Amino acid sequence: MNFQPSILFSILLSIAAPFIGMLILGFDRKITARMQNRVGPPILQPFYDVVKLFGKSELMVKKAQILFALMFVGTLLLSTVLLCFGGDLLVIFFLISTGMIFYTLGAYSVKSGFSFIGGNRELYQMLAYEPIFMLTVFSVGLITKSFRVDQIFGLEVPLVAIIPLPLVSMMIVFLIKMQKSPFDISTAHTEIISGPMIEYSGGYLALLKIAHWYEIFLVIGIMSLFFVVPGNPVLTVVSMAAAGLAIYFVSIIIDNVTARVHWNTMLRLSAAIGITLIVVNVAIVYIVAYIAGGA
Amino acid sequence: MVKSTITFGPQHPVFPEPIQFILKVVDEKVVLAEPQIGYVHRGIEKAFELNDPKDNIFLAERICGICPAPHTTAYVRGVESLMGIEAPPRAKYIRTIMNELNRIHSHILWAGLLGDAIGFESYFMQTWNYREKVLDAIEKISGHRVTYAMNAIGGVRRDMTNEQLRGLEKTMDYVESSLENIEDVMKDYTIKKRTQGIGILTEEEARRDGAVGPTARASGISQDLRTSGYDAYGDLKFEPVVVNNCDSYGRFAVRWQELKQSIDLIRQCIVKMPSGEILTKSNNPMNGEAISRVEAPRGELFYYIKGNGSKKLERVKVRTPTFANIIPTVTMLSKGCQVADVSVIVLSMDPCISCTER
Amino acid sequence: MQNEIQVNSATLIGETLKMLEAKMRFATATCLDIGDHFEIIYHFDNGNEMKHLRLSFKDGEEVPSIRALYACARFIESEIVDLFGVKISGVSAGLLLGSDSPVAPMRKSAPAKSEVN
Amino acid sequence: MGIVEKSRLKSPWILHYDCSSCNGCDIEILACLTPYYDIERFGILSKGNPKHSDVLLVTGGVNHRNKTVLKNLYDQMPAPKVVIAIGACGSTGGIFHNCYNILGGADKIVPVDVYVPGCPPRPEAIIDGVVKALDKLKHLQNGTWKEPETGPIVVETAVGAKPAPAAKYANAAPAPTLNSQPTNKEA
Repeated sequence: MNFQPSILFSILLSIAAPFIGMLILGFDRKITARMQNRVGPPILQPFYDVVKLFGKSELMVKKAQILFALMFVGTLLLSTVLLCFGGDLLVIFFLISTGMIFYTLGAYSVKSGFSFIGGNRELYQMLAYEPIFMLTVFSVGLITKSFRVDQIFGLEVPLVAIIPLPLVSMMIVFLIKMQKSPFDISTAHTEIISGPMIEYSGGYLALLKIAHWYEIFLVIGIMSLFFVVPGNPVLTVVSMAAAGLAIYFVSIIIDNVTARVHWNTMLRLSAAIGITLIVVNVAIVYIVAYIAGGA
Repeated sequence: MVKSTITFGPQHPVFPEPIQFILKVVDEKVVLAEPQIGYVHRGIEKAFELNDPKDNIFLAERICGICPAPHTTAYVRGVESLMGIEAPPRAKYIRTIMNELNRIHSHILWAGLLGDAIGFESYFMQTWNYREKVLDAIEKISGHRVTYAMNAIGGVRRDMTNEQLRGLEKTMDYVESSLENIEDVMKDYTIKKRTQGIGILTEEEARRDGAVGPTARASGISQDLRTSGYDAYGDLKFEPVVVNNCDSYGRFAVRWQELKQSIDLIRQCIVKMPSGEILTKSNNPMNGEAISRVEAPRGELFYYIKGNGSKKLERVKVRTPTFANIIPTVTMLSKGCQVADVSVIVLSMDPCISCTER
Repeated sequence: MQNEIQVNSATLIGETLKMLEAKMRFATATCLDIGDHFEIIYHFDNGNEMKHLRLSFKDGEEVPSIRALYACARFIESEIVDLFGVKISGVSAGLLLGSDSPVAPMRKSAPAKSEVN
Repeated sequence: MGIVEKSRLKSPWILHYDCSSCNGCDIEILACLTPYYDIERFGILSKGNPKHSDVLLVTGGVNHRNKTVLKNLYDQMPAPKVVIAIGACGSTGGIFHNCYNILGGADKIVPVDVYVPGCPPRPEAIIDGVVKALDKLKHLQNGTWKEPETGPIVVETAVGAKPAPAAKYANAAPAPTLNSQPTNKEA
């Protein structure tokens, strides 16, 4: 049975996407503060930050940076819309990567040591998480026989029941994308200040913040696709939302109990754990299918 | 292979103070580190010559806002020896208590800053939360959180009541139990990953470069001025904390153990606290030269004081522990490290730049 | 002071070498402006015992540097050059003072307060 | 008040620069971040980057070497921005007033909006200083800001301390306005 989300729902979701990301970020800051014995900022704090930034005067060093920031947000917006309309996961993945390339180019386009190192680290991060991300997309494709998101809704059992291990690997991707320790290396506040964002100011910094909201929505969205309950739209929405929040909560806990690692440790960990888990899981699925088919 | 130059500081979030390191990096590897200081030089040594020696206590206190107790202790001890007087025993014990409280708050502060530098934010928050209790205890005794103004030439300015001593004992119990709560952080994988083998300073290099304090003690050099028995330290039982790790983790471990040692020293002081006067008044002229050394939280604090018999001092020279530790830090940095390790290495010697430049 | 040895520019390096051989740690050096001449006291330390070398020299006389023997003398000597305007061979000023700062401010003849305000 | 103005008051990001302070004020500013005081509940974040910051906290008196650094940091901050001088030294040079390398307070180089006295000020006073600065910003946005009779804003320090008498500041120079050019008295 094929579940097709209605057009209206998709449109509403794509408009709400950044705000969902913003709210999640607001809860993140609040929960992190509570875990650190603090009161923490209001839930809408990320919103205030961004609105304030739009009201500031601009002190941009290079015009190219502005272009890259716009392209970055643009690609993420496009991939969010694709995700909401049940588009192709592979295209979404490539769009996110292209966005990150624009972000990195923006970091490289200014003459600042910290920005430069931030750009480098952004590339290392991509080296670390892209193989996992891509293999996860492939393994989803292998199960659904298609890369389209709406095909996941047509499965008989939730994806998490078939391929749970890629979800664990995606946790690494998630930590990297959410700039959480131990993998918050590209925006390491106490090492390279804010890395690739260092030379942005005012409204363009706000654009990057909005891009981060999109990223939160996208990564949580893709990860919660594993929790689609086929044939039951209400339960699907509930389980996807619950799963997304649970994943985020786990990431906050990890953030609070670890220190930042080096980029090479990150690469080693992601290659050793992330890729192995996915390969093992896909192998198991095939062996089981082979035995079942042979019997 | 991309070469670039990074100016680390003078304004950088990891250090509250301005020190500049000009780093030549290849990709992320530091190949050359050159320190630039002088951003907080005020000229306090000259001001010492201009002020009244009694007012100088407040100036000495403000050489460093993190360790006011050792600075004033070193200063008043120097002036006392010029005058040929000695503080009464009770005053010496109170000084010792203040010095040790200072060490506790400084080491906790450092532990938190290290956590902040390696992105372990919750650790930073927890340690600084516990530190506030120590500051409260200091405030109860002296009237201020940061600058104590306890020392006077010939003794101390305020006595401690029995209630204050009991309260201090309770605070020590609280601090000890709360430190035990977070002691497991030493076993944390990511902390070990970021500190072990980072910023290596061998014993030989530490001797050659003149390292002092926990930096030297982490390299296996048993160098603790408290063993010379100034103030009340002669009556107290303790052993200098020495480890042989020679890296940032070793410096972490030394400070962690010194925290417990300081708590123990304060307890000993409370038990052995003598009664009597707290101030020896004297109008002796200040004549001659004196060297006064005190073990500050960061290491050996050195005061050279010269008087010429007049109302004012002729020369006061201050050599602070961080000044001695900068050259070892350059040695550690020049061995090649990652950009990410620069803040860990520099923090591992617990820099206090405003002391250094005076 | 106790354990004090008087040295001059010629004997400084030799005496410092003796300290190095005795495994003494170079704690710091203090410069004094004694009106007609300058003095630099080199403080060496061995555990809790200290030894001092007192070097006297006239203004304008160049004194040798001991940084070849003790690497840690680098900043100590630069600071003396900076604050007293004395000459130490191979050591340049500019460690602590900026380009607008008063020159050799620690000399007795220097004004107590910067002229700017 | 529009949404931008309102957000501005809700999310002041701090840049802290230590001119030549003794560390006491710096550590107290850091203490503001920690659970005991927790300034993040007001949306205040400590950013190490002038381009992202709204509030410049200056501790310590300005000396000959760091005056250019302070000026650069101030110039790199996008408007609207406020400057807060923390502690006796940041306000006037404090105990170091007679040191040869000290020019005086931060107001010798950049226009200071709020002075927080104390040596060092308690974290409560620092937080109060930031809030007072926001108050000034709010009035500037509404166009209702007038220099108070008492001269520059001075935060009351210790609990129970009496407010500074108005007469003391009657002859003081008016505080520089928010967007005025830095007054470099040296030039």
